[in-house]
Amino acid sequence: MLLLEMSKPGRCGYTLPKLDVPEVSLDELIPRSYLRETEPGLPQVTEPEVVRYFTQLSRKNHGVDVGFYPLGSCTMKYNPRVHEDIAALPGFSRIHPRQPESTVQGALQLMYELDQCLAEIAGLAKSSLLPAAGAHGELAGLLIIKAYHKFNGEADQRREIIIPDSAHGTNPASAQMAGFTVKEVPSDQRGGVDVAALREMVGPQTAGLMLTNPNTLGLFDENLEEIAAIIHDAGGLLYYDGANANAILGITRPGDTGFDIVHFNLHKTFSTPHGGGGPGAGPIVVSEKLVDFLPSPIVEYSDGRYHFATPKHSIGPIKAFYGNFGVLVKAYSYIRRLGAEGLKSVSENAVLNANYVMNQLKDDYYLPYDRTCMHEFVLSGKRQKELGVSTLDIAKRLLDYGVHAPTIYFPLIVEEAIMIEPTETESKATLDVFIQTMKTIAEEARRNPEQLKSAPTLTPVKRLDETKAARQPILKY
Amino acid sequence: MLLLEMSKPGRCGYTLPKLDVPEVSLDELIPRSYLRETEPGLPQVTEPEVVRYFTQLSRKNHGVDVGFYPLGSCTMKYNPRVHEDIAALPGFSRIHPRQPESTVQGALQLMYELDQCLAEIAGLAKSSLLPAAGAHGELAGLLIIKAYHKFNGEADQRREIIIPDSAHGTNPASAQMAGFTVKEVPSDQRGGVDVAALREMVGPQTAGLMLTNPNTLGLFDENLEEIAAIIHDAGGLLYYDGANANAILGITRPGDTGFDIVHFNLHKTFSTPHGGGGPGAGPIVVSEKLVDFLPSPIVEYSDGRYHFATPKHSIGPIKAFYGNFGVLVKAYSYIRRLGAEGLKSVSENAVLNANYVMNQLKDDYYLPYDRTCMHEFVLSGKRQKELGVSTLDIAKRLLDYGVHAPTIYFPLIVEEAIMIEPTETESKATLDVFIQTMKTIAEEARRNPEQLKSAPTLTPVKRLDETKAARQPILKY
Amino acid sequence: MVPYIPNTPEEQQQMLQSLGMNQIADLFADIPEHLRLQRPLDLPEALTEPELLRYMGKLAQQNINLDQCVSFLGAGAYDHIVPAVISHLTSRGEFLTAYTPYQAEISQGVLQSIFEFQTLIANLTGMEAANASMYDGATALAEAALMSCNITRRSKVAAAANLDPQWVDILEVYLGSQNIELIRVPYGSDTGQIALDAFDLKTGSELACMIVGQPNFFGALEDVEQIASWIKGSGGLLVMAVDPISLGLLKSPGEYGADIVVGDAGCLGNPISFGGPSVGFFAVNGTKLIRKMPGRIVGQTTDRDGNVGYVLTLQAREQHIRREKATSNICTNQALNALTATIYLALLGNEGIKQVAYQCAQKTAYLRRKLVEAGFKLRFNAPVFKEFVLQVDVDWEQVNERLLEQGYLGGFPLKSAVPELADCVLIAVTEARTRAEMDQFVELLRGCR
Amino acid sequence: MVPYIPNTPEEQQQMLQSLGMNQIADLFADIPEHLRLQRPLDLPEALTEPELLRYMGKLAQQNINLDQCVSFLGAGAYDHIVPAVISHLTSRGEFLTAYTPYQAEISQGVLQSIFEFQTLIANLTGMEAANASMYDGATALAEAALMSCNITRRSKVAAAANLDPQWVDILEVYLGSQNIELIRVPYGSDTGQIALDAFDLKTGSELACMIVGQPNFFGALEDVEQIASWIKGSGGLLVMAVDPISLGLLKSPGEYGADIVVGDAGCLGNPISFGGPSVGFFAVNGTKLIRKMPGRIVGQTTDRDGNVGYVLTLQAREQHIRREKATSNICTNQALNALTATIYLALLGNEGIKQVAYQCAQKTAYLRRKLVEAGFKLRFNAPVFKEFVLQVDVDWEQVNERLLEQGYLGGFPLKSAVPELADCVLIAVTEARTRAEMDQFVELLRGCR
Ligand SMILES: Cc1ncc(COP(=O)(O)O)c(C=O)c1O
Ligand SMILES: Cc1ncc(COP(=O)(O)O)c(C=O)c1O
Repeated sequence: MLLLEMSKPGRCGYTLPKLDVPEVSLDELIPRSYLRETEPGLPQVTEPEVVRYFTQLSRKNHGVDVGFYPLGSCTMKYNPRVHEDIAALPGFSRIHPRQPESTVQGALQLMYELDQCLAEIAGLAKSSLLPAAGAHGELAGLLIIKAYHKFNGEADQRREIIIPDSAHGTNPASAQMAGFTVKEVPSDQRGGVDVAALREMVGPQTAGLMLTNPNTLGLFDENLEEIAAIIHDAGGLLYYDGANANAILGITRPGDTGFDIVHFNLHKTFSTPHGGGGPGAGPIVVSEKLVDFLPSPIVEYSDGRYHFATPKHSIGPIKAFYGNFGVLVKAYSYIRRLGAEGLKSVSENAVLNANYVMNQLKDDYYLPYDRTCMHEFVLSGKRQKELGVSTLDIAKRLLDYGVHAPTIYFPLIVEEAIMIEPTETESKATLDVFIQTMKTIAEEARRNPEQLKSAPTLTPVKRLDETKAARQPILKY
Repeated sequence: MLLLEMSKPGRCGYTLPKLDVPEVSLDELIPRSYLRETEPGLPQVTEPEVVRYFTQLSRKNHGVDVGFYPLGSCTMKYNPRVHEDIAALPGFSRIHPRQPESTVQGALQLMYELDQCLAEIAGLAKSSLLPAAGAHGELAGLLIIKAYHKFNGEADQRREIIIPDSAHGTNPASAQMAGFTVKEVPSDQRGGVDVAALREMVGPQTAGLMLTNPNTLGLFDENLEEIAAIIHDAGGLLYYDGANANAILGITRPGDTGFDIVHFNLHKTFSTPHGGGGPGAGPIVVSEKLVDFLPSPIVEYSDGRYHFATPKHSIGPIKAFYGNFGVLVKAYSYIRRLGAEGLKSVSENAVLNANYVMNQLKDDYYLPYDRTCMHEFVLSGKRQKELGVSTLDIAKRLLDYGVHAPTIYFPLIVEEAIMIEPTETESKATLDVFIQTMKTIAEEARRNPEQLKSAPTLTPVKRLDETKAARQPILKY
Repeated sequence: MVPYIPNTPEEQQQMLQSLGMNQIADLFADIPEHLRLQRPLDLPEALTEPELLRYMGKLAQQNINLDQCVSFLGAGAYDHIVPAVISHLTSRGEFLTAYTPYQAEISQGVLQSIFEFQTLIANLTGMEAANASMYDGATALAEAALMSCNITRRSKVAAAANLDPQWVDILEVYLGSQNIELIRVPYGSDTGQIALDAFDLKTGSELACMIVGQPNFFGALEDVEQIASWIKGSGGLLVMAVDPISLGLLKSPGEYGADIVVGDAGCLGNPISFGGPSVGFFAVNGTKLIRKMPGRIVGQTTDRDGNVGYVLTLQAREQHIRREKATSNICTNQALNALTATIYLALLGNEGIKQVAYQCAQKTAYLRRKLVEAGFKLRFNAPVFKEFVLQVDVDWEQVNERLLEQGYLGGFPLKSAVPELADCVLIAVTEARTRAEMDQFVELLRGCR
Repeated sequence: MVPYIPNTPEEQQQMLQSLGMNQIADLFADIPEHLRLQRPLDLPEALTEPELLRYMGKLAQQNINLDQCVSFLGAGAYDHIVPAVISHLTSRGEFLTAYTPYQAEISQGVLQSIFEFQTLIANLTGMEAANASMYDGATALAEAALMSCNITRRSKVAAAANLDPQWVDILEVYLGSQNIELIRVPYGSDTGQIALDAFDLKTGSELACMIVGQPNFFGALEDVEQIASWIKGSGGLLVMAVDPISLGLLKSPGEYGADIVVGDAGCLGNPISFGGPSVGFFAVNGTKLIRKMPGRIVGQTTDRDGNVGYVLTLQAREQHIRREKATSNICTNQALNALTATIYLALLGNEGIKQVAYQCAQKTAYLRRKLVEAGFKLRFNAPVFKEFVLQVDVDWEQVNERLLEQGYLGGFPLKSAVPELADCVLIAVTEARTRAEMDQFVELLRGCR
């Protein structure tokens, strides 16, 4: 049942106060030809119906609050609710972006302090808080790379961005959007960048490298310094996709290894809620030499006042106003609540939890890279595949057990990939149940593969036909 | 899984700021013999676990927000969420009951204005907002009756409270608590008070009558005035159980018929949420002659200030401080949001919805009193009983259809009673689905009684063994 | 447009027609014409949501709230810290908009949470069982006294004279209606503690129970052991009224051998909200008492498949079954506030509740010490938990007015509540107070002398 | 005690042991020693929850918020009324703490609500399909321009010179990276409307699209028909950037024949929140365009039993499948803000959105009239919706300072954003403003001259 199916003419779920100014005939205000002749096509329902409808919808949804959510590459950790209260304070939620700076000093201070914290965590100089998500941060970073080379008169020459084959899809997509040519570097046997191949690829055409570290296999690249040196020697810049920063907080810093730009996904590492697919925030932090290229505006502090400023060679704005400010409030709250020791503990426990689960599962599922992992790891369902059970089936079966499935079929370089990220906010008890469930499913794959293929059966709907959806798209009521 | 089963030593879900005063050895403060030697026995869990635990619990619960809840005698209507925001304003939720009156004038004004609204709705003079629930209001009202007779020197003589056999259990229980003897008056063929029987029962021993109107059959007593006259002529007072006031707002007023005391259930008629069984509020409103007996304190207004006062012959306080203030805020918000026209419309639609459903169901279920009902009506499952299906089975089967069951086996005077109260906030669409479901169940009772007896099967747990629970009570972990 | 009513005029008309009626008024034909109100109710005009928010916001702003000042008020309601997460859980529609869990199979959320409440209250108090909640601490105490009489078949109740006077007033109302006599046991004028030696102990044999507050209204701790052995020796019950926060530190009533324990659990995570809604708790020892408890009780059981589940149980005590023979008239109670307390206790756990209690005790001691150093006089010399009585010969209401100008809510002047302590004030210190606040308070008080 | 981490030291030890490790550091052996940070991060000290609330509360209080003043600020962000119920629904954990609905069977809540968003946006704009949301209106516009080039295989984009300058700046950044040329179409100096007559219309044949704001940055309404027929006649696309609120009153882009419609839906029920998070929408006409849309799209389908359900669809456009050939790099979008907008639109419905738009128009007209009566000059003479430009030769920043002292946030001075309108101010009036506020504003302005 959709809203428009519940609609009855004339109803309304919200009433405005009566118009308190003398009414003028609309014709006098706006010529008729500008006015709508059709109905707006919105549902006509009342507040009780709206509440029940969305409450019922929500009950058909999994969330971190509902159960384990080991979705790899997404860091589905607990989102402290006090941050919601803080972001909802009128002093944050009810301020207008065009207010004079003098009336929003608290907001600017918050942005400034968050910027500094992120810079310290990254081991770099200064942030732009504008990007609305990781991919947006990538775009901003790549535009900075472009602007940097242009500044050095190399814009026409340095047109290639090198990206590992294990990278998240946003990396090549962002590079394309920024106007670069994408060159893919393969992974080696140990799951890291194939250093030899990289060496062959670089040259005066190299604008930079985008590296995710720990990479999407959950592995820390053992040759990080060498990789950095190769790129820098070739005159390229180093972009660090920090989506997986939940593994490295206070452990190691991209800047210390020579990276020039890092983006963080605040909605992952810094625990702002994912909201069903956003809003997030993907601030970037850059090294000293790139500060002048940051998107505008940035926040600066001088003469006892915070103010917005435009960096000297700014690439320009990339988002309206100041980024997803409400998300920044939550991330900053998180950083202040945890402090240095707390953040380090986050990474330690995230990594410990991942290794624990990986180790317990590697007898039952093929583990393509049998190394200590970071905050996540990638199994392969290929053994089960031989039994006629796909990774998709395994994922769907997990849903029957009240667990969100891991990320599947990504990274692309692992056959039948199952990417598991437990996060630090899960208890050993929860991990043990999950391990047991995964073992049970492995057993089911052996004994009763059909059951897996018809999974899920205990969910609000059964397995949905994605092909049909794409073939004859029904995109609205 | 219970909290204590999740507990691990040393964990804590909340941390206080460090103690900021110089610490003194506890021994110097409190002798050791006063101190606890055992652990407090609380669970040791973290915030993420608490959130998931209670989120999961909630998902095992029905509510008005989740679906239709036609629980008779409970008025399970929509609870506007804006009232929650209002009650949570620091100016209401963060005031201390011992603050000087000058610092809580807004709170007192609210109570005063609510008092006046309730008095107007009841057609009486003044309210006490102290009672925490309907039953508490009954007790307060009965104590006033007692005090009134005592004031008139008739305390020893007037010891009987007359209560119809259809009354809610709280009525006799409250009368007993107030130290009265309970006399039960039977109902007549039309579902009202048996006037002849009443006439026989009254006398100088009569302290008063407690009448629910519309009564628990959902019927408006046709002989209301006559009943009132009989009691008044006998020197008794008239207590109106207003739990069913959702039928009469702006339609008729107890005071206008001569009732002396009314209690309202704010958590029913005035839409404050039931909260899983409270908090509610059961203010009473009394006629001019009883104002001096009201519990203390009441709110008065003079010289431009609101202040607490103790009525001259007050029965005393019956609850700490000023009643369930937070609930009062919500009820007052509701009254102000709806206004006179809105409240009348509430009752009209509540009564219309009830009659509509009753009429549609009377072919399938026995309707013992085939009259126009008020906001609710009572069916009997006796036809189904003949097929071996009890009212309990019908109720449990409804749960499988995502509907909360009606109140069952009450009132006691109807065999296999099924008491249905749709409320005005339900749409015809919802009512039609319910009607269809009830018809389906009637059909199932004919065709497949076994299915009903094993219901529910689609709920988080199946039918629970209540007998076992009572026989070997396990009341804690 | 009446809010919250989904049926359109057309639908209303359809429904009326299905009933063979023409107009809404036909539905009310059973009400004699002259009893029908012939005019609209005389109520203030309806407000839209923005107007409502503005109006109620204005009323709220006419109060000074605890975020706007520093409060040393206690005397039955306390400014304890409330973890932010609680309201996010209690506001979930399934908790907020459910009623008493009559249909257990779709009410496991509420039922299991009540079972948790019963468990945690029982554990904290050291008792065998607790019920699902009472209106508040005061009415819980009144019910405890009534139940004591019921159990012992005696009709006198003794209560310490140092109990919260408001609670005693309520107790008197409840007892009065049953012709039960309330006897006051005096307190020592130096200690503030119950002075059994000044009491005719032989009365014990007539007493249904002895009621002890721990801590008492003056914040002082009672030497319960002695009282316990006397009342139990006399065949009466020991009823204790306790501050649940204090049980993070203090000996539990169970350890003292209490028969019934009551108290107000509003301080466990509930907003203070002008004193209500709060929630009372009620815990007992012994099967006999369990079966006589007032109020709702949830029990564990199993479903048809043998899975664990929860139901309302021992309902034969209750009004809807027993009517005038019920153990109490209570029906709707304070479930959501009990849920709040449950979540609070779950979050704090053993370590947290100990910390809160410890900080209360330490901070109270600090302020007490500072006041003494500043030359103020403590009225009593018994050990205290989070409240104490200061004796100074000033007009406390005037002092409070001056404190308020500086953003301080001074303590509760005892003049009207405890006439014999007219020159005294009751000061409460919770973990929420800071050293800086206390230091300034001492300074301000010094200036008010 | 690190918050939010449930494992105890003992459990951590057990887990390490199961890995054959002795210490946490062993987990990080892959990181060369010298790359490991040898000191704690230099961050401010950790705060407990009460301390955090105090600190952040202080920062919040250092801002003047819209509840504390009367605002006539617009220019891309508007103080519309937000129904109270919305946040109670969006804050439910299942919405708040879910991610992109990759596992459809346990994500029907999010999926169906996105399908509703797509439906309501498509209907409101009069288009065939909409996606699941964009970061904001400005980036949605940039993506629309890129998509236009992609569809038409042309590499010039025309944008009205009266668009929000900030949006144009962002557009330039996006287009610049693809070497797409941005051509500005002038506006009439009296009307503020697009002046096609002052533009070389032949350029049309090179244009991927023409971007029209309705209303434009000055609040004025464009005569879109003429523009539409020109750009479509030239083989380019008509891209409209619209205020969704205005569509309760104004002709829908679909009626004008727009190919792509974008806008910012932050104003639909979202808190203004210093401008973000907001949410952009993106709607198109025609199958070809649908299959080239950026961002997430949800489609209806059926499950194994034939029941209706929803899934992410047309994923072949997206980065995780197509990588560098994707239609956009967008991944995480603004789902919760889209949900907010959906609930807002559901609550308001046809009647509500018309009312809001109507009241905006009436109140704007009222203030405009009053200002004219008070002797102020309107800069442009075209019809407006909820915003207009006032021209007065004063220093607007100084005027605003004086207004602020009286609790008023004046309009947005155009000096820096639109240099040619240095003596102008952009004033926005929403349905939230009252007559009294406007009357006083006129008085105050009069005093500032
Ligand atoms: C490794 C990696 N990089 C980039 C991104 C893109 O981030 P966002 O979704 O915030 O745009 C993701 C998101 O899943 C990711 O996992
Ligand atoms: C008719 C009637 N009277 C009294 C009551 C008691 O009200 P409360 O539960 O608020 O104590 C009820 C409650 O269900 C009722 O239905």
